Amino acid sequence: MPQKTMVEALNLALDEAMSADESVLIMGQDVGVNGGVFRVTKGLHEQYGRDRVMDTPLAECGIIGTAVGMAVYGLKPVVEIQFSGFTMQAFDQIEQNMARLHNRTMGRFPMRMVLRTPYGGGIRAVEHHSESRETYWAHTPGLKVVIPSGPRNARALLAAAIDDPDPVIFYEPKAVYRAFREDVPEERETLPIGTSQVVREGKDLTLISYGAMMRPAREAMEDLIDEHGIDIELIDLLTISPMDGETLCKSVAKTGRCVIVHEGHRTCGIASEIIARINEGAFEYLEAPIKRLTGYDIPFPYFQTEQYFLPDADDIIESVRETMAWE
Amino acid sequence: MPQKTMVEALNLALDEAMSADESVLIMGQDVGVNGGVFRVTKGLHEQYGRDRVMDTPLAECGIIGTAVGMAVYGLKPVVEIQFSGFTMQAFDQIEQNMARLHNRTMGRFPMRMVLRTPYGGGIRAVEHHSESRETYWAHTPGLKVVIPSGPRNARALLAAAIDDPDPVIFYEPKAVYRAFREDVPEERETLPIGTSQVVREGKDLTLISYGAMMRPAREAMEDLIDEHGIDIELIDLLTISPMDGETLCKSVAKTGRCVIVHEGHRTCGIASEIIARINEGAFEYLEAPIKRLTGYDIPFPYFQTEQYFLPDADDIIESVRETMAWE
Amino acid sequence: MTIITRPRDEAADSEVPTGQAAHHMDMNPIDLGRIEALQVLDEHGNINQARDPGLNDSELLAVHRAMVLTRAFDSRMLTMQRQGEMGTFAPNLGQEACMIGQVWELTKQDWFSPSYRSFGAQIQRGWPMERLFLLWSGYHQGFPPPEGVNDMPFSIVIGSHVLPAVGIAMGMRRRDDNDCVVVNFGDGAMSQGAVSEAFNFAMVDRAPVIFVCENNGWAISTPTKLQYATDHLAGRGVAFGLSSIRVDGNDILGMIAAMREATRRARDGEGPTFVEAVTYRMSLHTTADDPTVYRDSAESEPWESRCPIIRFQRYLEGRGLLSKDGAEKVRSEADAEVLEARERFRKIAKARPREVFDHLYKVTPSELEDQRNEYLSRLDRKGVD
Amino acid sequence: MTIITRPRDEAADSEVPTGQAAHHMDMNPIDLGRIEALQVLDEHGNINQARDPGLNDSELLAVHRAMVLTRAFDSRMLTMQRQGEMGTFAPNLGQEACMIGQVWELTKQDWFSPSYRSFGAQIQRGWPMERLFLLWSGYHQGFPPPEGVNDMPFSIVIGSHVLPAVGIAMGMRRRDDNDCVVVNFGDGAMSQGAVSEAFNFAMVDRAPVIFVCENNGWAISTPTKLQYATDHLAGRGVAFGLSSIRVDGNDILGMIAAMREATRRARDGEGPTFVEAVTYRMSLHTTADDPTVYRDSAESEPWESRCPIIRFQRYLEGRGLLSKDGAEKVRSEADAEVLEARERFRKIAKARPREVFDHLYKVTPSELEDQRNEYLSRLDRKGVD
Ligand SMILES: Cc1ncc(C[n+]2csc(CCOP(=O)(O)OP(=O)(O)O)c2C)c(N)n1
Ligand SMILES: Cc1ncc(C[n+]2csc(CCOP(=O)(O)OP(=O)(O)O)c2C)c(N)n1
Ligand SMILES: [Mg+2]
Ligand SMILES: [Mg+2]
Repeated sequence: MPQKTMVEALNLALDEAMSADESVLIMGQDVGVNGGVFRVTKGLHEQYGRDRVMDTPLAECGIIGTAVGMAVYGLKPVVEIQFSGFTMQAFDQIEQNMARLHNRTMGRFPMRMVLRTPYGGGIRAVEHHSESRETYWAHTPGLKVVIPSGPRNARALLAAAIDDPDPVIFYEPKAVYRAFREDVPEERETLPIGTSQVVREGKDLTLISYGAMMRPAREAMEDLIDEHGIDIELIDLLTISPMDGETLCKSVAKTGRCVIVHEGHRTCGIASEIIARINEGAFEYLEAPIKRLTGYDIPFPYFQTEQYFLPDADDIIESVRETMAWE
Repeated sequence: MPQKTMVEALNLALDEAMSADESVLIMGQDVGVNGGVFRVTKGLHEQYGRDRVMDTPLAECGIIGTAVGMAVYGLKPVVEIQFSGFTMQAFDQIEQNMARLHNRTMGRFPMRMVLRTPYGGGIRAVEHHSESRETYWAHTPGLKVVIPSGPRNARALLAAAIDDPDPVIFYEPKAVYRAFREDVPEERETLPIGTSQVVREGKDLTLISYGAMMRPAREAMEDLIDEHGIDIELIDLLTISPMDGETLCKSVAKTGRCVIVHEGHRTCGIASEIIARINEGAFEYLEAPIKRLTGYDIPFPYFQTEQYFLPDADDIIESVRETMAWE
Repeated sequence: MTIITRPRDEAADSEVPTGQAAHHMDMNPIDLGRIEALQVLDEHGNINQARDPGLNDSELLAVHRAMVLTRAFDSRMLTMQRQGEMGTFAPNLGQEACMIGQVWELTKQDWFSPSYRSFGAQIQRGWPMERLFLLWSGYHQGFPPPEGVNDMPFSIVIGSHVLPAVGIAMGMRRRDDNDCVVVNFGDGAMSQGAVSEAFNFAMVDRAPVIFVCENNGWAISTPTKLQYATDHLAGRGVAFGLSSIRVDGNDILGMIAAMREATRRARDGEGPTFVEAVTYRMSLHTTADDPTVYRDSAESEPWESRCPIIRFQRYLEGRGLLSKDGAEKVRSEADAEVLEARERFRKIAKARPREVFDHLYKVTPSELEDQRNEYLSRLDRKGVD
Repeated sequence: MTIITRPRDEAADSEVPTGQAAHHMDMNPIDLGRIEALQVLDEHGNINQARDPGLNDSELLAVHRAMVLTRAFDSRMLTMQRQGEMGTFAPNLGQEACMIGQVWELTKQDWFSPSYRSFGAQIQRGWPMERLFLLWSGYHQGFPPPEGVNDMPFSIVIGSHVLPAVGIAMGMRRRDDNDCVVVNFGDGAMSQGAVSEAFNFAMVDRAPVIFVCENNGWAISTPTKLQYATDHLAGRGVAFGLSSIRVDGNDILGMIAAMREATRRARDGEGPTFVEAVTYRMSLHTTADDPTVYRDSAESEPWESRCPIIRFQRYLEGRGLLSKDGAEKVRSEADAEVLEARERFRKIAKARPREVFDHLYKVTPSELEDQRNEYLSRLDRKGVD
C-alpha cells in the first residue's frame, strides 16, 4: 500500500469522488490553480476544469449559501473553507439553510454537501487560525460532524461524507496534515459515519479523543501501559455528531473510569456531552469522576504560548493517573 | 411597588441606564419610533433622540459590528436583535470581535456592550423565531450570558449587564414578556452577574432551570411538594456563563439527585455542562443519574406542534419522579 | 429594451484570468452609465407602445384574474387571522403587480425563490392555496413546495434565500440548460451583506438569475430613508456589474416587460439581472404590526390612486376587454375560489406531532431515534396522537 | 478636487424620515455619474499641478523616508522569517505609497484600522517597529496598539474590522468632534458582505470614515477577474451613496491628494468616502505562499517600472531635493533603524505563558480563575515560568 500524508489521502478521496460522479464539485478560495492553501485540491482543477473546481470570491457566506443552492439543484458540492475560524462568516447559511433545508421541505430537496475545513492548533499560526469549535456544529440539529485522525481514516471518512445523503461538516486536523504518513489502500475505502473506533481494548480506563489529539493520546497510552501498567482502552471518536454513545458507554461500563481529551473549549464542549451520555448510560459503573482535559475557556493563544494551551501526552498521563488514583 | 410585565421592567432598566449615563445608547431594527417589535424600547426614542436610540438598517452583522466600534470608542451600546435566531447573521462579529477585542488588545480598549435579544418558543411564531441557542455563546470565551426569568430579576440583571465592564449576551424569554406581572421596586436594583439563585431550599432533589422554563419548573415544584411529598430544591441559573458551579454542586452534594430543564437542544446543551460540573464537583454525592429534560436535537417545530416539543410541568414531574425512583 | 448592458461583457471564463492586467493605469474617468426607469402603463391608462410586451387578450385577462385572486386570498387571510384561524402573516396588498409580474414569464422548469410576502406569486406558480393556508397557520406540511413546482420554500430570515437562489442558477449554468431563477426580496433585504455577496457571485459566475427587489418603502417601521442613503436601489446591481433596471412595480405591463427581457438574457447566457420594482406596502407589515405608530396616512393615501389592479382594469376597460360587471364577476369568482380552498384547508389541517423527527435527515441516525422514542412516549403519556 | 459628490446630500437626520415619499414614480433615467481617476505624479515624473497637494520640501523628504523605511522593514522581516525568527507574514513590497499616503493626513486623535498588510502605515502611525516584530513572531504583546496611538489592532479575518471602524466613526459623529477614521483592506475584502454593510451604515449615519481599498490585483491566488466582474471597485462606493474615487496607488502624491480631500469631507461633516487605490502586490501573498504556481511573471514584471519609491525619487531628484547618494543614505539609515529595532525586539521578546488568562475579561470570573489555576499548575509541573 502506498504511504500517504493526510493531505494526499484527502486529495485521493476527492479525486475518486469527482471521477465517479459528475455531480460532485469543489468550491472554495484558492482551490483551483493554487490547489488550496494546504494543497488538498492540488491537480483537480487541471483535471476537472474551472466549473467543477471553482475558485470563489472571498466570501464564506457566499460560498456556503450558493453551495446550498447547488445541493438543492441536485449537485453535490464539497466546499473548502480555508480555516475553520472563517466558518463564522457563514454561520447563518450553515444554521439556517444547510442544516435545515431538508427538514423545512420535508425531504423534498436533497441537501448533500460537505463542508471541509482545517481546524485546530499546533502550526504556529496567527489568531483565528487555530480554532476548534466543533461544539457549534454538534449543537446544531441537522448536521453531521466528522473528524478524522490519520491519513487512512481521513480518506475513508471523506469518501463516506461525500456519499452521505445529509450535510456533513468535515473538520480536518491541520496539525496532522503532513505530520506523518500511513498506508492508504489503492482501492476505494469508506468508514461508517456515526461510529467510533476502539483503537485498543483495555480494562482499567477509557481514554477518549479525536482528531489531532489522538497523537498525544496514543503516545500517552503507550507510556501508561508500559511504564505505569495501566490497561488503557483508547477510543477515537471519528464522528462527533451523531455521537456513538453506545460504544462510549459500553467501554466505561467495563472500565469504570474515563478521561476525555480535546482541543476545543471546555464549557459545553464535546467532553461535557460525553460525560452527560455516560452519566445517562453507564452511571452505575462509574468509579471516579470523568476527567476533562480540554482547551480552556479563553481564545486560542498566540503561537509563542500555544504549546502550553494544547494538552500533550504528559498532561494526559497525569490526568489518567489522577483518575486512576481517585477513590 | 408597581406591578410590571417583563417588557415594562426592561424598559425601565433601559430608561434608567440612559438617563444616568450619556454614553449608553440603543441600536437595533425598529427600536426607534416603533419602540421595538416587542415594545421594550417604547418611548425612549422620543426622550433621548435618534442618535441615542438608533433605527438601523436591516443587517445584524452591521449592527453588532458597528456597536463593537462604538464600544472601542468608549460608548456603551445596548443592541437589540429582533429575534435570537437572527444573531446567526452576526455570528462572526460576536465571536471575532465582541468576545475577543478586549483580549486581543490586552485590555487597551473597553468592550462594554450588551446584546439583548428575545429567545425561546411558546408564542406561535414561524420558523427561526423560537430558537434557544445559548450554548453557542456559553461556548464562546469572552462573553457573559444572562437569562432572566421574571420582570424583577430582568430589570435588575439588565441594569447589571449595562454596568458590566465586559460584553454580555442578554437573552430575554419572550414567552414571559407579557405573561405575568411582578412587583418591581421604584428604586434602581441590580443582581450580580455570575450568581445563580436558590429559589427554594429542599433536601430530596435539585431542580435546575432558567428563563421561560422557570414557570413550569415552579409549577412542577409546587405539585411535587404537595402531591408527592418530594422536597425540591429549585435553582434559577440566571447567569448561564460564567456558570455558578459552586451553587449547583453544593446543592447536589446535599440532595444527591438532579433534574435539569431547558428549551435549548440537548447535545452540548447547557444541561450537559451542568452535568459535567457536578460530575467534577459532587461526584461522590450522586445517587442517581442526572436527568436532562431539554429541547431535542431537531429544529424547533412549527407552531401547531411546538407545545409538544417544549417541556411542561407534567414532564418535569415525571422526570423528577423517575430520578427519585432510581436506585 | 432599455435594460442597461454593462460595458464589459466577456464571459468570466473566456480567457486566463488575471490580476491587475494593465500596468499603466487607465486615467479616463469611469462613466457609470444610466439606469432606465420603466413604465408601460401609466396612472392615467396611457400605454408606452414601444415597451408594451404585447400580451394577447386572453393573457391580459389571465394576468388580471391572477392579481385579483392574489388580493382575494390576501383579504381572506386577514379575516381568518383576525378570527384566530391563521397565524401572523404579511399582507401583500398593493403589490399584486409585482407578485404576478415577476413570475409571469417563468416556465415549470424555471425556479422561483419567494420571500414571506410572496404568496400571490406562489399561487401563480402553482402552490395550491390550501397549502399556503397550512403554512401560515403553523403546519409543517405547508412548507415544502408541491411536486412539479420548482420553488424554494418561502424565506423568513431576511436575505438568507438569495445566495441559495444564486446557487441554483450556478447549477443551471453548469448543466447548460436554458432555465433561470427568480428570487424576490424587499428593500430592507438590500442591507444584508449576503445579498451583496449574492450579486457578486451571480455576476462572477454569469449565473442565470434575476433578482427582484420589491421596494415598498418600508421595512417594518424603517423607512427607506433610514435604510439606505441613495435615491434608488438599482445602482447596487450596477456596482457588481449586473444589468439593472428600475420598474414601476405597480404597473403589471412594466413588470412583465422587464422580466421578459431579464429572462431572455438569462436564457441566452447573458447573465444575471437586477430589477428594482418600485411599489408601496399599503397594509400592515404583518398582522402583528401597527403602522399608525410610525407612518403618516398622508404618505400612504396618495398611493391608493396608484393601485395596480385599478390601473390595469381601466386599461382593459379601455381596450373593451373588461366591463365593470365583468371585473366584479372576476372578483366574486376569485373570492369563491379562495373559500373553496379554505374548505379543503380545513379538511386537511391537522397537526402531526408524531412526525417532527421524521424529515431532519434523509436517514435518521440511531441516537436521534432514541430521542424520538423518548418524545413519542411523552406523547403517549399525554394521550396525544 | 474631483472626488465625485453624490447628488442627494441632505443629512440623514435633517427631516422626518419617510418611506416611498413620491407617489408618482420619477420616470427620468438615473444618471449614476462618473468616477474620477486620479494621478498627480505620472510614471515619467510629470506632475499634474492642478491636483498637487503642495507638500513643502521637508514634508516631501519625510514622505520619501517613510516609504523607504517601510520597504526596509519589509525586507528585514522577510530575512528574519526565512531564518526562522519570524512567523508567517504578508509583505507589502510595492504598496508603500498606499501605506504612507492613506495615513499621512491623520492626526493623533484620528483613528486608523489596519489590515494585516499595513505595517508600513502602522509604523507611520507610531507603532514602534519592535512591537510589530513581536506581533509577527507570535507574542501577544505585539497586538495592542501603543498608548497614544488611536489604532485598532491589525485585522486577520478579512473584512471583519471594517464595521467596527465605521462604529468608531459613528461614535465620533455623536461626540461632534472633528476627527475621522481610516480603514484599510484589499480587493478580496470587497467580496465580504460585511464590507457592503459597512458602506451602507457609514452613509446612512454620515459617519466620518474613509474606506481605503488597496486593489493589488490578487487575493492570494485569486485574480481580480475571478473576484468581481467589473473593471473597477470604485463603483461599489457610489452604489451606497459614498463619494468615491479611483487613485493611482503607486503615486504617493495622488494618494495624499485623495486623502486630503476625503479627510476634509469627513471633518466637515460631509460623510464617508471610498478610495480605491490601484496598486500591485509585487511579492508573495504571505511567506507561506508561492505565486509561481498561479501567476505569470509576464504580468508582474511590467509593474516593476511603476515602483512608487523609484517614481517619487525621480521626482525629488528633478526638484533638486534628493541626489542619488542622498537616496542611498536614506536607505542605509532606514536599514540601520530597522536593525536597532530588531535589537530592542530581541531583548523584549519573551513568551509569557502565565498571562494567557489575564486579559479576556476586565474582571476575570471566578470560574475562569479555577481554570487558570489548573493551567498554572500544569505549567509548574512542566517547569515553565
Ligand atoms: C435577518 C432578519 N432580521 C430581521 C428580521 C425581522 N423582520 C421580518 S420582516 C422585516 C422587514 C423586512 O423589510 P423588507 O426587506 O423591506 O421587506 P418587506 O417586509 O417590506 O416586504 C424584518 C426586520 C428577519 N426576518 N430576518
Ligand atoms: C474571512 C477570511 N477568509 C479567508 C481568509 C484567508 N485569507 C487571508 S488573506 C486572503 C486574501 C486577501 O486578499 P485581499 O483582500 O485582496 O488582500 P491582500 O492580501 O491582497 O492585501 C485570504 C483569502 C481570511 N483571513 N479571512
Ligand atoms: Mg420593504
Ligand atoms: Mg489583494
